[in-house]
Amino acid sequence: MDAIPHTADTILDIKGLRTVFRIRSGEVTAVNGIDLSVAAGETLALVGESGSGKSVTSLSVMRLLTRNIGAIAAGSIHLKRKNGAVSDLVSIAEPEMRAIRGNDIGMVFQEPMSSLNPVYTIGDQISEPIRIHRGADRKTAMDAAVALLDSVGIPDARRRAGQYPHELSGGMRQRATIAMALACDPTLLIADEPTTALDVTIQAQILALLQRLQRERGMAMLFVTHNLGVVAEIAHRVAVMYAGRIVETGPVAEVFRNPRHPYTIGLLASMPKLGDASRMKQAGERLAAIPGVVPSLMNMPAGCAFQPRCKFAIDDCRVAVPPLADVNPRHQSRCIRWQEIR
Amino acid sequence: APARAATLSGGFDVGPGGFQGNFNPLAATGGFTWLSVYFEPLVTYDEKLEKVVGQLASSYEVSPDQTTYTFKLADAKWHDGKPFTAKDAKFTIELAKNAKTGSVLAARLNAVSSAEAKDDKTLVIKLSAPSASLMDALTKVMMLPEHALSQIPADQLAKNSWWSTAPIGTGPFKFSKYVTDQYVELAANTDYRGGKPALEKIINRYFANPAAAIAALRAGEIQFTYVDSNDLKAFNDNKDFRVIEGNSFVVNYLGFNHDSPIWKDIRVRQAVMYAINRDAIIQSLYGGAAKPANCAYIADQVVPAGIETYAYDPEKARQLLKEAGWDQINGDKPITLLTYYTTPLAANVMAAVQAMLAQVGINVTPRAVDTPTYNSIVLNPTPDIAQFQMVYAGLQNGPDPGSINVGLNEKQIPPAGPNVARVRMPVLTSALDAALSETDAAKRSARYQEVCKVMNKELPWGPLWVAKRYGVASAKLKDFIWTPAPGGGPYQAHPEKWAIAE
Amino acid sequence: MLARSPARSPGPIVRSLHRFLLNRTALLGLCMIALMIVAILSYPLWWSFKPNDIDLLAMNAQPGPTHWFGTDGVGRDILARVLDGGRISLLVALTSTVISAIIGFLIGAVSALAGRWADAVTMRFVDLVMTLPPVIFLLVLASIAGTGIWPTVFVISLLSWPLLARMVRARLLELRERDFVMAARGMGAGLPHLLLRHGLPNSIDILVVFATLQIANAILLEAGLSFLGLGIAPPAASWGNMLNAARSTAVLEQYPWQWLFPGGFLVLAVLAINFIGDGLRDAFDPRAELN
Amino acid sequence: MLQYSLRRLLIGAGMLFALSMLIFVMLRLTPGDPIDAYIDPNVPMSASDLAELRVTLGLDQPLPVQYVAWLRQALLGNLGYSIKRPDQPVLGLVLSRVGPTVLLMGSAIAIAIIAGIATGIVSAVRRNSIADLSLSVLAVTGISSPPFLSALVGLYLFSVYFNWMPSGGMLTPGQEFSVADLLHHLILPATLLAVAQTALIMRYMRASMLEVLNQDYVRTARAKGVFEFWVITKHALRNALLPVITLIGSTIGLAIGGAIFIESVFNWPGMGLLMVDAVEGRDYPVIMGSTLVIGACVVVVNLLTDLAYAVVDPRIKVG
Amino acid sequence: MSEPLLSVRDLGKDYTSRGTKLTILRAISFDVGRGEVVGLVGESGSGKTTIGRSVLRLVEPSAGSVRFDGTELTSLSSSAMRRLRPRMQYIFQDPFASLSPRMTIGEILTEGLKIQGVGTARERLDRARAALEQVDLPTDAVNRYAHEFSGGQRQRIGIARALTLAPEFIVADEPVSALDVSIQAQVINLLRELQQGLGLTMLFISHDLAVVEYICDRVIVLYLGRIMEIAPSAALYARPLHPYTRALLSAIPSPDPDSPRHRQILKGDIPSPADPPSGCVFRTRCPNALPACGETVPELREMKPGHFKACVRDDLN
Ligand SMILES: Nc1ncnc2c1ncn2[C@@H]1O[C@H](COP(=O)(O)OP(=O)(O)OP(=O)(O)O)[C@@H](O)[C@H]1O
Ligand SMILES: Nc1ncnc2c1ncn2[C@@H]1O[C@H](COP(=O)(O)OP(=O)(O)OP(=O)(O)O)[C@@H](O)[C@H]1O
Ligand SMILES: [Mg+2]
Ligand SMILES: [Mg+2]
Repeated sequence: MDAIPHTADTILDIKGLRTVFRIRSGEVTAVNGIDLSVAAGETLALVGESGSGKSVTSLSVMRLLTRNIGAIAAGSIHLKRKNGAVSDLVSIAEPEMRAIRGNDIGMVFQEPMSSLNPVYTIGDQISEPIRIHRGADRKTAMDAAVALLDSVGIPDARRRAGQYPHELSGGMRQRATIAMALACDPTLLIADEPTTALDVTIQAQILALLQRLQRERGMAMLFVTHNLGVVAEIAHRVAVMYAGRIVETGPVAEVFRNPRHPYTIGLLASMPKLGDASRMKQAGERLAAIPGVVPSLMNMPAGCAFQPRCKFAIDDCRVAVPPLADVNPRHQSRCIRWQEIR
Repeated sequence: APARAATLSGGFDVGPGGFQGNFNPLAATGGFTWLSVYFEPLVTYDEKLEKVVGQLASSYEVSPDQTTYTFKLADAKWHDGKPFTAKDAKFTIELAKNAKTGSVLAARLNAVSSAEAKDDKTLVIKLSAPSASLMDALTKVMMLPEHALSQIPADQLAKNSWWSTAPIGTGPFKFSKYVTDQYVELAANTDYRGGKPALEKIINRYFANPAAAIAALRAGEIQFTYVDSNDLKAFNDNKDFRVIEGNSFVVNYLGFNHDSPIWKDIRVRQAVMYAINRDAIIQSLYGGAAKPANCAYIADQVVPAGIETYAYDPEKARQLLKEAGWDQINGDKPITLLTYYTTPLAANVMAAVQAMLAQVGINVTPRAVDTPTYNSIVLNPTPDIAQFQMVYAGLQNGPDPGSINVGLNEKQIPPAGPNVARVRMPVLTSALDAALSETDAAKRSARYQEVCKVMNKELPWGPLWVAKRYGVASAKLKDFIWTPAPGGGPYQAHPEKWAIAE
Repeated sequence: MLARSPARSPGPIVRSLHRFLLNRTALLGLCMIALMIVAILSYPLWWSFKPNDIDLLAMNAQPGPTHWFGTDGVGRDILARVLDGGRISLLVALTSTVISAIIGFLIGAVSALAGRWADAVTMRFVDLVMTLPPVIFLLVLASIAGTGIWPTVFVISLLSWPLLARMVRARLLELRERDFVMAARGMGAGLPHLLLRHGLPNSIDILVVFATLQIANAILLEAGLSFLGLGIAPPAASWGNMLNAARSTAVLEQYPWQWLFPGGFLVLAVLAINFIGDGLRDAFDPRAELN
Repeated sequence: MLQYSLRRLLIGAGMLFALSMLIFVMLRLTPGDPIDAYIDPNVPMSASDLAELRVTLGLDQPLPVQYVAWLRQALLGNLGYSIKRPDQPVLGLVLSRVGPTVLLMGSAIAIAIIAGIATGIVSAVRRNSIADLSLSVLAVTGISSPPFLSALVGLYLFSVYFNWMPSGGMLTPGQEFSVADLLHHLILPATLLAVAQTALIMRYMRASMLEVLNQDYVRTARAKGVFEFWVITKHALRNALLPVITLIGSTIGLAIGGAIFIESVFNWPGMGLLMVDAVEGRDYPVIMGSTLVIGACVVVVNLLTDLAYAVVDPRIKVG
Repeated sequence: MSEPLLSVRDLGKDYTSRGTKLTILRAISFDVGRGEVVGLVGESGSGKTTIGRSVLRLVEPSAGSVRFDGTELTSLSSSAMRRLRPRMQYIFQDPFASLSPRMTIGEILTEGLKIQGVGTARERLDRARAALEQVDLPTDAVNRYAHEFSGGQRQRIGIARALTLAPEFIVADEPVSALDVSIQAQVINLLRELQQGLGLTMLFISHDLAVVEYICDRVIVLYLGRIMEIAPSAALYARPLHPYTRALLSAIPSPDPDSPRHRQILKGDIPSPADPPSGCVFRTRCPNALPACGETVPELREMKPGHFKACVRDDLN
C-alpha cells in the first residue's frame, strides 16, 4: 500500500506517552515515552512482540487501563473530534471521556468471542452505542444496527441481529465487533489485533473489509498487530515497538524494504516465507531467529532494551537509551548503529 | 374497641400440661386446660386439685360395696342446642373403654363393667371390683354427643375430621375455628347453664417455642401463658402481670436402674442422697420454687413424721461409699444419667447434680434426649445397661397419690408397665398394693404414709423435689383461674367468668 | 512476561510460605488463632477458675474483676468455659471439616473423573442425601454412633459433604478437559494420579471456601446435636452448647454475657479462619505472586 | 424443553421413590417409635394400652409389609393419617404447609438474593475498601450466628422492645385476612431467615463479580462509552449471576432445613415446623409425607434453576 | 518404505451435542512412516486436534482403525494402552493451558516418569534436567512455575515434557501458533533439530501453511473433517492441486512489499459440522464449484505419485 501524504489533517497525536502499572513489587513502565500520530484516512500499524506495550498504548488512548493499577504518568494524547474540537484525552474529565468512547473513537478487540457479551444479542450490543451517544430509541437504534451489520457484509442481517454471539462463527463475530465500533461513525478506529484469532481465509476477508470501510468513511486507523504480513497488507505507516518504546517508524514499504533497526530486521527474517522452505531445507539452513526473550519490565537491561539479544550490540549500546534517529524525515530508528546495519 | 376487649388470647397449650394440635379428648394425654373450655367431664377436680366434684353430674352416689356409682346429671345442652342426656354419657364411657377408638383411657376404665342410662338424667356405672382411682379416671372423660358421633365406626373415629372442624361439647365456649398450627378460636356459648360468659371470644394460640410465647405475652398479644420458673424474672416485679403459682404434682427423682449391679448396695444410694445439696439447688436454680421430697410425696397427709431428711452431707456420703467399697463397685467409670428434660433449667440442674456427685467420687455424665428416644431406651424390656444406669425423671404424684404406683410397683416393670427403674422391692410392692386397694378414703392416707416410709428408707429412687410451676397472666385479666395441673387438668376453671378489664 | 534472571530460586514450599506471609490479613488471622490456641491451652496456668466448678452462690454473676466474663446459671466461670469449650469446639470443627472435605472431595472427584456411570450413580446418591431431612439423618446416625467427641465428629462429617461434592465435581468436570490433564492422561495417568496431583491442587479455592463455612457450620451443628442428647456430653463446655443457654429468655435478656462471649469467640474464630483460608488459597496458587 | 422437563421430573420421581424407601428404613432405625413419643413420662400409662395402640397403628407388622402397604396407598394419593393427630390426613396436613413455607422461603430467598447480590456487587466493585471489609466481617458474623439465636434476638428486639412486629404466627388471630397483616407477620421471620443465605450469596457474588469484571466484554462495554453503572448492572451482573444461580439452587434443600428454627420461634405454620413436630412425635406417616413433598420441591427447584440458568445464559440450551 | 509406524484407516469421530449428532471426522486414512514428519493443516474447527487426539486415544474414535507399530490401538484395554503411552506423546497448542499452574517445572517434567514408575526421585529429576538442556532452558527451572516463563519458554517446557518419556512418535498440535514470530522461529528450529537428532516420527498440526513447509515431509490438508489433499511438501507448495489448498496459500499475507498480490478471498465461513453441505463439503466456498459437486462426495485420488486430492475437477490441475 502506498503511503498517503502526511499533510492530511491529524486525528490522533500522541506525545511522550508514558503509562505505568503498580504491581506488588513496585511500579513498572509499560509504555515509555512514545510519540505517534495518525491522520484521517491513514492507517498506522503498531507492531511488536507480545508484551511490548501495544495494547497498553491503545488502552491508554481509550483511558481504559485497569483502575487503581494502570495510569498514564506523562504525555499528551490529542484527538481531533467529530465536531472539529481537539481534546487532550489525558486531562479531560471522565464524563467527557465517556462521551468520546464509542463515539469519536471506536475500538475492535482481538478476541471476538470474549469481547462480546455472551448474554445479549448482537443487535442489542451494536445498537447500544447509538442509544448512548445519539440518544436514539430502541427501535431506531436496532434498525441502525441492522444496517451496520449489512455494511460489514453479514448476510441476513436482521435475523443475525437477534442472535447471540455463540450462534455466530468467529468471522461473523469479528464483523459484528467492527460494526459495533463503527456504530457512531468515529473519526478514529483502534483495532487491537482484530485478526489474530482468525483463520487466514477469514483474516483476508476482515482485512479487505477494514480497508473498504476506511476508504468509505475516511477515518484514521490505529492497527495493532504482531503479524508483519498483515502490516504490509493494510497499513500506510508502521511503528515497531519493543519493550515499551518505539524502535523504528516510517512508511511500511520503506521500513520493510530498508529496515534500520536490528529488531525489525530480525522480525522480518524470522517470518517463514512461503515457498522458501524447500530451498532452505536442502541447503540445511535454519530459520533465522532472534535469540533470547523479551526482557521483563521489572528488570530492564541498561541502555538499549534490545541490546542483550542484538548481534550488533557494542558497549555503547549499554550506556544509554538510544534516541530516535532520523533515517530520513519520515523514517526513524532507535539504534545508534543504524547506518552500519543492513 | 370493645370487641377486642372481649377477646382473650392465650397460650393455653404451652408448657408441660399442653398438647397442641390435639382435639380428641379420648386421645389426650394432656391439654385438658384447653379442652375443658368447650368440653366437660361428668366430674372434675376442684380448683385446688384436692377433691373430685361434680361438673356435668350434679351429684353422685356410691353403693356401700363400692361397685355401683350413680350419677345425677345436670340440665345441660350441647352447643347445637340438643339436650345432654345419660345416653350421651353412656355412649362416651363406652367409647373411652374401647381401645379401638384410640382411647388412652381404656386401661384406666378396666374396672368398669357397664354403664347404663337409667333415665334421661341418671347414669349408673357398675364396677367389676372396687377401684380407688375410678373417680380420677372419670375426670378425664370428656362427654361427647352421641347424636354426632354414633354413626362413625369406632376404629374410624380418631381419624374423623369432626374433632378439628365441628366439635360440640357442653362447655361455656363453642368451637368456632381452627387455623392450622396457628390458633383455635372459641366463641361464647350464650346458652351456658352456668350463665352467659363474660368474654366473647377466646383464642388458644400455638407456640412451638416457649420463649416465643413469653415474647407474645410481653408484647401484649396474648394475656396468658405457662412460663418456666427460670424465665419468671421479667414478670416478678412487673405490675402489668400476675404470676400464678401452683403445685406441679410431679416429683423429680434420680432413678437408679436396679438391674445395674452398681446400685445394689443401699449405702451407695444413700450416698447419692447425701451428696446432693437439694436445698442449694432449690434456692438458686429454682429460686426457691420447689420443695425437697424425701419420698414420692410432699403433701402433708401422706408424708409421715420423722423420716430421714437426707440433709446435705458430702462427708457422710464419702464415708458410705467407702464402706460400700465403691472403688470396687464402679470407681471413676462414667455413669450415664439419662433424661428427657431438655429445658435450660434442667441442663443447669443436671450440671449441679453432676458436680455434686463428682465431689464424692461418683462420676455421672448427663445425657438429655428427646422423649421418644428416652422411652425407647427405658421401656425396652432388655435395656442396654451401659446406656441406662440412672435417670433424672419425674412422675405424677397427685392429686391421686396412687399415680406413682406404675413407677414403683414390681408388677409394672417393662414391658408390663413404666417401672423404668426396675424397682423390685417386695415391701414396697405390697405397701403400694395395700394402698391401692384401700377404698376407704380415711385410711388411704395412712397406707400411703407407709409407702412413703418404705421409699424413704429403701431408696428405690433418689427422690429430689417437687417443683412449683407458673403461669403468667396479664393484670387486666379478671377472675381467671388457672393451675398447673398434670396434663392440664381438668379442674374447675370457670371459663365463663373469665373477663378482661378495659 | 516475568522471565526472571536464572538465579537460583528457592523451592516451592519456601515460596508458598513466602506468599502466605505476604498476605497481611492472613497473618492477622494466624495471630488471632494462635492467640486463641495459646489461651485455650494455657488458661489453667493463669486462670484460677475451672470450667466445671459450680458455685451456686455466684451464679449469673456479671462480668467483673473476679469473673472477667461473668458466670453462668450454676455459677461456672464463663471465661474458663469459653476457653475450655474452645478446645472441644475447635477440635470438633477442624476434624469434622477435614473429614467432610475429604469425603466431599473424593466423591466429587471420582464422580467427575471416573466416567459416566460412576458420575450418574454418585450424583443421584448425592441428590438423595441432600434431600434427606437432616434431623432424621442426625437421629439415625447419632443413635448408631452415640455421644462424645468422635461420634460427634463422625456425625457432623457425614452430614456436611454433599454440597462440596457438587462443587468439586463441577470444577473437575471443567478441569478434565484442560490440556495439562490431557497431558497427564497421555502419559498414562490413572485415576489416583489425576485425583491427587491435578484434582486436589485445582480445587483448593473451593476447599478453602468450604472449610471456612464448614467450621462455623460444624460448631453450630454440634450445638444442635446436644438438643438431641448427642454431641458433647455435659458438663463439658463447647461454644455451641453454651450458646444453647440463650434459649432461656432470662439468659437471652438478662445475662447476655452468657451467650455473647462464646458467640463472639465463635465469630472471631471463623473470621480468623476465613482470613487464613484466603491466605492459604494464595499460598497454594503460585500465580498469586504476580499482583 | 418440555420433553427435557418431563425427563427430569421422571428421574425426580425415581429419586423420590428411593427416598421414600430410605426414609422408611431410617425411621425404623431411629430410637423410639410413635408410641414411645406418645407417652409422657410424667403421666403414667399402662402397657396394655400401648400394645393396643401399636396394633391399631399397624406397627406390629413386619417392615416390608408396612412399606408395601404404605406405598400402595401412597401411589393412590393417600399418604395415610397422622399418628399424632389422627383426625388429619397427611396429604392435607402437608399440602396446607406448602403455601406458608413457599411464602416464607420465597420471600427469604428473594431478600437474600437481592441483598446478597447488591452487597456482593458493592464489595467486588469497591474491592479491599472499608466497605468491602466490613461487609466481609458482617457476612462472617451472619454465617456463624446460630439460627435459633438470631431468631430469638430478632424476636425480642423487634417485637418485645420496639413492638414493631407481631411476635409470631402468620395472621393476627381473630381478624379478617388481609395482605397487609400477612406481610406484617412475614417480614421479620423472612428477613432473619435470609441472613445466612445473604452472607453466602454475597461471598459468591463477590468472587464471581471480580471474575466477570476482568472479562473482555466488560472492557468492550466501557469502550462503547456505557455508563459505569450500566456496565456493572447490565453487562457484568447477568454474567456474574450464573454461578450464583447454581449455588442458590443447590442450597435450597438445605435452606428448608434451616427454616426449622425460624418457623418454630415465629410459629410459622410451615414444613419445617411440621417436620420437627413429626420427628418429636415419631409421626412416621407425616415424616414420610413431608420428606416426599420437600423432596419433590427440591426436584422442582433444581429443574427451575436449570431453566433459570438457560434464561440468563442463552448459550445453554436445555432439551 | 517399510511398514509405516502409524497407520490410520477410515477414522471417524462423532459428537452428540444437545441431541444432535455432529460428524466431526469422516473416513480419514493416512500413514506416517518411521522418521517422517507429516503436517496436518486446515482451518479452525476442521478437526485437526480431533485427529491428533484420536490417534493417541486421548479421545475415543467412533469408527475406524489406528495401528501403531503393528498394534491396533482402538481395541486395546486401558491398562495395555497405558503401558504403550510412553512411546507416543502429545505437544499442546496452548503453552499457557497445557502446563499446570500449580506444579513446578520439575514436577511437570517428572510427572510422566513417575506415572510410569521410572527410576527414583533423584534419577527422575536428573532426567528432567537433561530434558531442559535438550530444549535450551536453564536446569534450575525445575524449581519454578510455568507462569514465570514466557510463551516460547513454556512451549519448550511442553516439548521437554513430551521428550522425558523418550517417545518414538509425537503429535505436535499447533506447537507454534500461540507464539510471536521471533520465538516461533526458535521453536521451529528446535523441533526440527530434535526430530532429526532423535529420529522422531511426528504428526505436526498447524493452520499455517508457511510454518508447515519448514518442518514437514508430507502435508495433509483438511477441511470440515475430510481430507482434501495429501502431498509431499515440495509438490504441494510448488503446485497445489485442490482449490482449497490454493485458497489457503493465497490468503497468507506476505510482509514483502514487493511480492505480487493477487488475493483470492474465499467467501463465507466454514460450515457447521451439524449441517455439512452435500457432496463435496468445500463446494459452498469453492470458486470452482460445479453443480455436480453437490451430488457425490469426491474420492481421494492419487493424481501423481504420492499426491492425492479429493476434487472432481481435473481440469484445474
Ligand atoms: N493490568 C496490568 N497490570 C500489570 N501489568 C500490565 C497490565 N496490563 C499490561 N501489563 C504489562 O504491560 C506490558 C505491555 O502489555 P501489552 O498488553 O500492551 O502488550 P501487547 O504488546 O499488547 O502484547 P500482546 O501481543 O500479547 O497483546 C506487559 O509487560 C504486561 O505485563
Ligand atoms: N467435546 C466436543 N463435543 C462436541 N464437539 C466438539 C468437541 N470437541 C471438538 N468438537 C468439535 O469438533 C470440531 C473439530 O474440533 P477440533 O478441535 O478438532 O478442530 P481443530 O481443527 O483442531 O481447530 P482449531 O484450529 O481451532 O484448534 C469443531 O467443530 C468442534 O466444535
Ligand atoms: Mg495486546
Ligand atoms: Mg485444534
